[in-house]
Amino acid sequence: DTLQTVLDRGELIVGTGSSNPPWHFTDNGQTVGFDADIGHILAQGLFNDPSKVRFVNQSSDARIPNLLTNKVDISCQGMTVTAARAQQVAFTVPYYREGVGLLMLKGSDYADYDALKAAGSDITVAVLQNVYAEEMVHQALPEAEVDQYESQNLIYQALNSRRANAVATDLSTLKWYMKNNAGRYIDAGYSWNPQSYACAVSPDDQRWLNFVNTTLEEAMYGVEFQRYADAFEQWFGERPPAPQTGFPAEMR
Amino acid sequence: MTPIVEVRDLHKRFGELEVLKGIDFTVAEGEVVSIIGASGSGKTTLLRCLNLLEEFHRGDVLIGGEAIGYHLRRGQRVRIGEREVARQRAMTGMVFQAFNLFPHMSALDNVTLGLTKVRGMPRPQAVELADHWLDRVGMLKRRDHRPSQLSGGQQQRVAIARAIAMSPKVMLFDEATSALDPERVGEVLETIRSLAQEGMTMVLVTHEMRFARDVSDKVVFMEDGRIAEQGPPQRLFLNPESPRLQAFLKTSSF
Amino acid sequence: MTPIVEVRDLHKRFGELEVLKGIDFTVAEGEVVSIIGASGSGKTTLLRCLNLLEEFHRGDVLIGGEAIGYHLRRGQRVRIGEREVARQRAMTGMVFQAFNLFPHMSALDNVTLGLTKVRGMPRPQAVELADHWLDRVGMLKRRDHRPSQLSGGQQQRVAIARAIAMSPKVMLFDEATSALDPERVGEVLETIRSLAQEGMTMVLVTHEMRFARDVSDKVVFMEDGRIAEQGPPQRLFLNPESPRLQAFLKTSSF
Amino acid sequence: MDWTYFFNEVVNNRDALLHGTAITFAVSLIAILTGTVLGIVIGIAVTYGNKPLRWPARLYIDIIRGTPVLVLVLATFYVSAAVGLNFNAFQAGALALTLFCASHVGEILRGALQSLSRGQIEAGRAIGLTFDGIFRYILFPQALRYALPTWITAAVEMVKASTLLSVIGVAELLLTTQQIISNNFLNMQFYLLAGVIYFLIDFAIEQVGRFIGRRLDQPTRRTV
Amino acid sequence: MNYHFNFAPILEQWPLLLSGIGLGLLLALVSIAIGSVLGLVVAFASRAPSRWLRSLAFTWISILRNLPILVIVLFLFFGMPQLGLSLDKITSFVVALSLYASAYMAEVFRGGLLSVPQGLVEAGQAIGLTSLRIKRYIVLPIMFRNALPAFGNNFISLFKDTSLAATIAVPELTFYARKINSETFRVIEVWLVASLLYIVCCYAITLVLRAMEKRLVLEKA
Ligand SMILES: Nc1ncnc2c1ncn2[C@@H]1O[C@H](COP(=O)(O)OP(=O)(O)OP(=O)(O)O)[C@@H](O)[C@H]1O
Ligand SMILES: Nc1ncnc2c1ncn2[C@@H]1O[C@H](COP(=O)(O)OP(=O)(O)OP(=O)(O)O)[C@@H](O)[C@H]1O
Ligand SMILES: [Mg+2]
Ligand SMILES: [Mg+2]
Repeated sequence: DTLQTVLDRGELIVGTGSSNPPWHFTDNGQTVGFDADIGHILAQGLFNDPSKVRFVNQSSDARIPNLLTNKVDISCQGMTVTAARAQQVAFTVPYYREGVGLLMLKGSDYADYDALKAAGSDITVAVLQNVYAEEMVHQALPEAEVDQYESQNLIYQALNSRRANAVATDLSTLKWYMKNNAGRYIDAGYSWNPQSYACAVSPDDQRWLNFVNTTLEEAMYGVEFQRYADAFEQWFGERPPAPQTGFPAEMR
Repeated sequence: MTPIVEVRDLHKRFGELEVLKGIDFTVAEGEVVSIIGASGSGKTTLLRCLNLLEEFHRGDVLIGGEAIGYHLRRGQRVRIGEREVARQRAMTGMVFQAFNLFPHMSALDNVTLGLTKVRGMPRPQAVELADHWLDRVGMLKRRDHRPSQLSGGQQQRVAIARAIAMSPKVMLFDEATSALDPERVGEVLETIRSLAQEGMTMVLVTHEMRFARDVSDKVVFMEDGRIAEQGPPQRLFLNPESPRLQAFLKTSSF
Repeated sequence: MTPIVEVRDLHKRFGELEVLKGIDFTVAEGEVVSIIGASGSGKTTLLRCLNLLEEFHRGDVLIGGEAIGYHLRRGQRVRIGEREVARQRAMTGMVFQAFNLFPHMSALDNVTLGLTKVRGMPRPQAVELADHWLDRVGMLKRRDHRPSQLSGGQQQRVAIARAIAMSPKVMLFDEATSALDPERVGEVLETIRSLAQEGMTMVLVTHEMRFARDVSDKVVFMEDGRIAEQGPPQRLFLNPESPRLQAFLKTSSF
Repeated sequence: MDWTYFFNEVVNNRDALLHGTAITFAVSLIAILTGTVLGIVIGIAVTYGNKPLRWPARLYIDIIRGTPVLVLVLATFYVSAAVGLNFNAFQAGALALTLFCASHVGEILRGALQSLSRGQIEAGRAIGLTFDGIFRYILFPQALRYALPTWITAAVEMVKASTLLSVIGVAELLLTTQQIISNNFLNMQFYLLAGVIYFLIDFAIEQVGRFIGRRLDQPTRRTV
Repeated sequence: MNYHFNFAPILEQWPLLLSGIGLGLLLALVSIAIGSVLGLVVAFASRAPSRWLRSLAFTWISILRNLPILVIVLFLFFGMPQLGLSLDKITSFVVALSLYASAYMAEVFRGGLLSVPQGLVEAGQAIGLTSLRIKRYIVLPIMFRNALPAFGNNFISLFKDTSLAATIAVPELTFYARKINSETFRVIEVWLVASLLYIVCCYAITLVLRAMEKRLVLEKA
């Protein structure tokens, strides 16, 4: 019974990574990021003290094994929910909906997504090298030139040196960049390729899963919204839509 | 008869070192002059001055009556321009100790290069002339060989053809045989001898005393940048006047 | 007196080419033997067999009574191991035409290397011995010079000291003077001569006929891989029997 | 151009730049040292080895020298993981550069050894040295002298090649520069700065090589 | 290791691999052509009578030889637009490689020039050729022939350096190798095939150059 074990221990053990801002990265020796804040929200729910959490650094392919061997109580590490994975672990409710967006330089020749699309093959989009990269960009901008680079770094250099008119990248990364370079970039205002990020716990522990789900839902739609929204704003540079009173809209 | 080569009070200095200290001599048309002397006495330098491969700083060199290398402008000696130098060089034909054939060209092309590029001769005519001279030096059969495919003696004969094909007024030979294997020396000397017999004007720097004696009309003995003695070979070799020449002849092999 | 060197029916082949076709000769203690013969007759190859720088495929070479290069195992000739070969090589001292001094070492170190690394002598003792031999060949004053700072003749004298310092039973010289400038030949020959006079056993391959005549106790004339004639120098040089030797001596300079 | 901003950024990022330079030094040094040791073995095998030794060594040299360093770096990084070797980027990169350096050194040593005259080997034999002794006392010390200037050029090559590790995420000087650029967008200035630093390092190595090359009295080559 | 090799998914992509090699060769060829012309100018400058020209030439060589080629590539591609010079990726890469090549070619040609004996120049003078013609008919042809082996080595180096074009999204062999790698995850096979293709190409280039050398290089007389 994980919930009892955690309560007895007086500390929550969260598995996460260390090198992927804004999700989880190290700053002055502390693990920080949106994933880390989800851990703090859970600790608040467990002990009424958000600091009672310990982060275990794990590589992304250790996410599932560490759960199954009880090395961690929960993995919160930007994990995309897929049916195949759900057969091995239990996913919590999603706490973020990831997608792909287009980042542009402020004051560039094209105002927004529609302008990019209208420009047809005149524009170049920089993207991280990947098999599906070209196809993925063409879903949004069917005629654009696609330049594939080897690292995140080079993509942004391409944009900044105006080698590319836009960068196609994860929404979260896009927002993080915009937040950290206020006034430099704009979002073209179009996103596609949705996928859900959720924490995962060991299967067969319904009570623990229920607890985590409840805590997360109340953070997103209920009493703890303030905490969730602050974290969201800190890492993504904007506030999530506030829950409305009356009918619980998420049930719609 | 005006001389083909006339050297007057020629001085040449390398930096501090004065190598030619006032040379006077003439070569008449059809004459063969040998220059002998100890190593370092200035023979090569003198020959190179005649061909303008070295500048000289005092005196005159006249080839066919024309002063070479310099002209007077407002009483000053002025070095002439490059095209003029090139033209004047072609008045003499030079044969080097190290052959200096162009290694990337056949024997034939070595000879035609000057004819087509300097004389401006059309190629068929140049080839005809080159063939004539290659035949004369006995190298016609090897006209399409590269220098690397020829023996030293054969290379030197091609080099002679290359020089003489330009119809120079005078041929200059700088120890043309001393880089050769002993058994190759004869063929080159033979070639030179036959040119001499046909009346070609020549100046030879040589260490082959016997050859110098047999072939020359005049022998010039140089000693430390000066001409110590000159005259017909019979007199010079049999009755050398200066003790220096006597000593020199004693150490030379015949 | 048992001979220092005994060669019996020595055959040596390079691929198809048989270079030594059955050589028999002996060198007694203190004897000086010169090997003469035309170029390509096999002199160098014979000498190199004595030093095991070449393998031979038939016959025996005994140095100080010990068969070198091979031993018999179950009636089969078997090449001996590397350490054994090295030990046997040190029984003879070889002086090469091209000196082959180690260019990165001083004259002294060239001599001490074998003493310390092969003989296992402590360095002070090796230096003392090396100095002794360098002095003997007149090179003590240059002991700290590199080969590149020495003339050819000086290098060869160091090479002689290097070989003899190992106290070989016999010294082998392969045209020790033919890579030298004419004016340097004398100093090396003088060194060899004085070693001969002190009773060193030596085998010399040489083209210096006069020297061979003066210094040798026995002269061996080789012709096409065989010994055509051998005997005391007076007889060989004054009354050659074979027409081949007569012809050879005629073309050689004394 | 706003140079004050640039200088401020240089000062702000000095620790990162120093760290990157240190990584560049470290990885180059590892590659040069271990690569040299390995390369010496390979060079000896190629020059004096018997067939079963010579062939693999020759093949090694030809294969590594026929492959672009970038491909070598990428291949080492990905393949080492695929065969279950748990190298991080730094280790994989250092390994790739080491392999590269070894092939260079092997080839350099072969050239140097082969330029030594056979006569010296024979002279060594004649005084009774075994091959071991001949190599230790005669061949190797001379080969070192010949090879030293080229070896130092190879060291410069290693420093230059270390930039390729940026591609697999080793935070050496170039990647550090790129990271800084991604924050301040001073592409030109910071690439220029990186270029200057690389130039200074390489130029210094080159000058040291020149100096040593002049100091060493080169043994005269003989072809007898 | 019981790894099951499967080359099919990689070899299926042969048109990509081939086009990658083709582009690499083309980049190398164009770069060495431009680099040679520049290098020749620098080589002559390095032997010019003017002291100023000479030190300019040596500075040029020294700077370019001591810079990592990747830094030059990135500087030109990402840095130069800041100065308003925005060449497209292929042009920009060719410029980088040509500059780099020019330093090496300058050294090659310098060596080649030094290897032309002064006696040949004098022989040309003696038959009355002007200095321009001596350069054209004697010095340059001999220099080129002497420089050919070093030229070949440089060409192979440059061909290998074209792999760096992948970093600025130029689709040559390394670029496609990475792409196929991320698609098939046949890591070992991908890199084996890529290396092999490079090695084979280098070897083929060597053979062609050897054949040329055999015809052109001058044996010692
Ligand atoms: N380019 C030069 N620079 C300086 N000194 C030179 C140069 N060429 C020749 N000399 C010097 O000029 C002197 C005469 O040299 P030259 O070559 O004319 O002599 P030579 O009589 O031809 O001798 P040899 O018989 O040895 O060929 C010598 O002392 C030589 O060292
Ligand atoms: N390593 C070798 N491989 C093949 N043939 C060789 C080798 N060494 C020598 N020969 C041949 O063996 C023959 C004898 O050579 P050797 O050097 O013993 O002659 P030599 O009498 O010393 O001649 P020289 O007076 O020219 O030195 C020659 O025909 C030579 O070409
Ligand atoms: Mg002379
Ligand atoms: Mg011999």
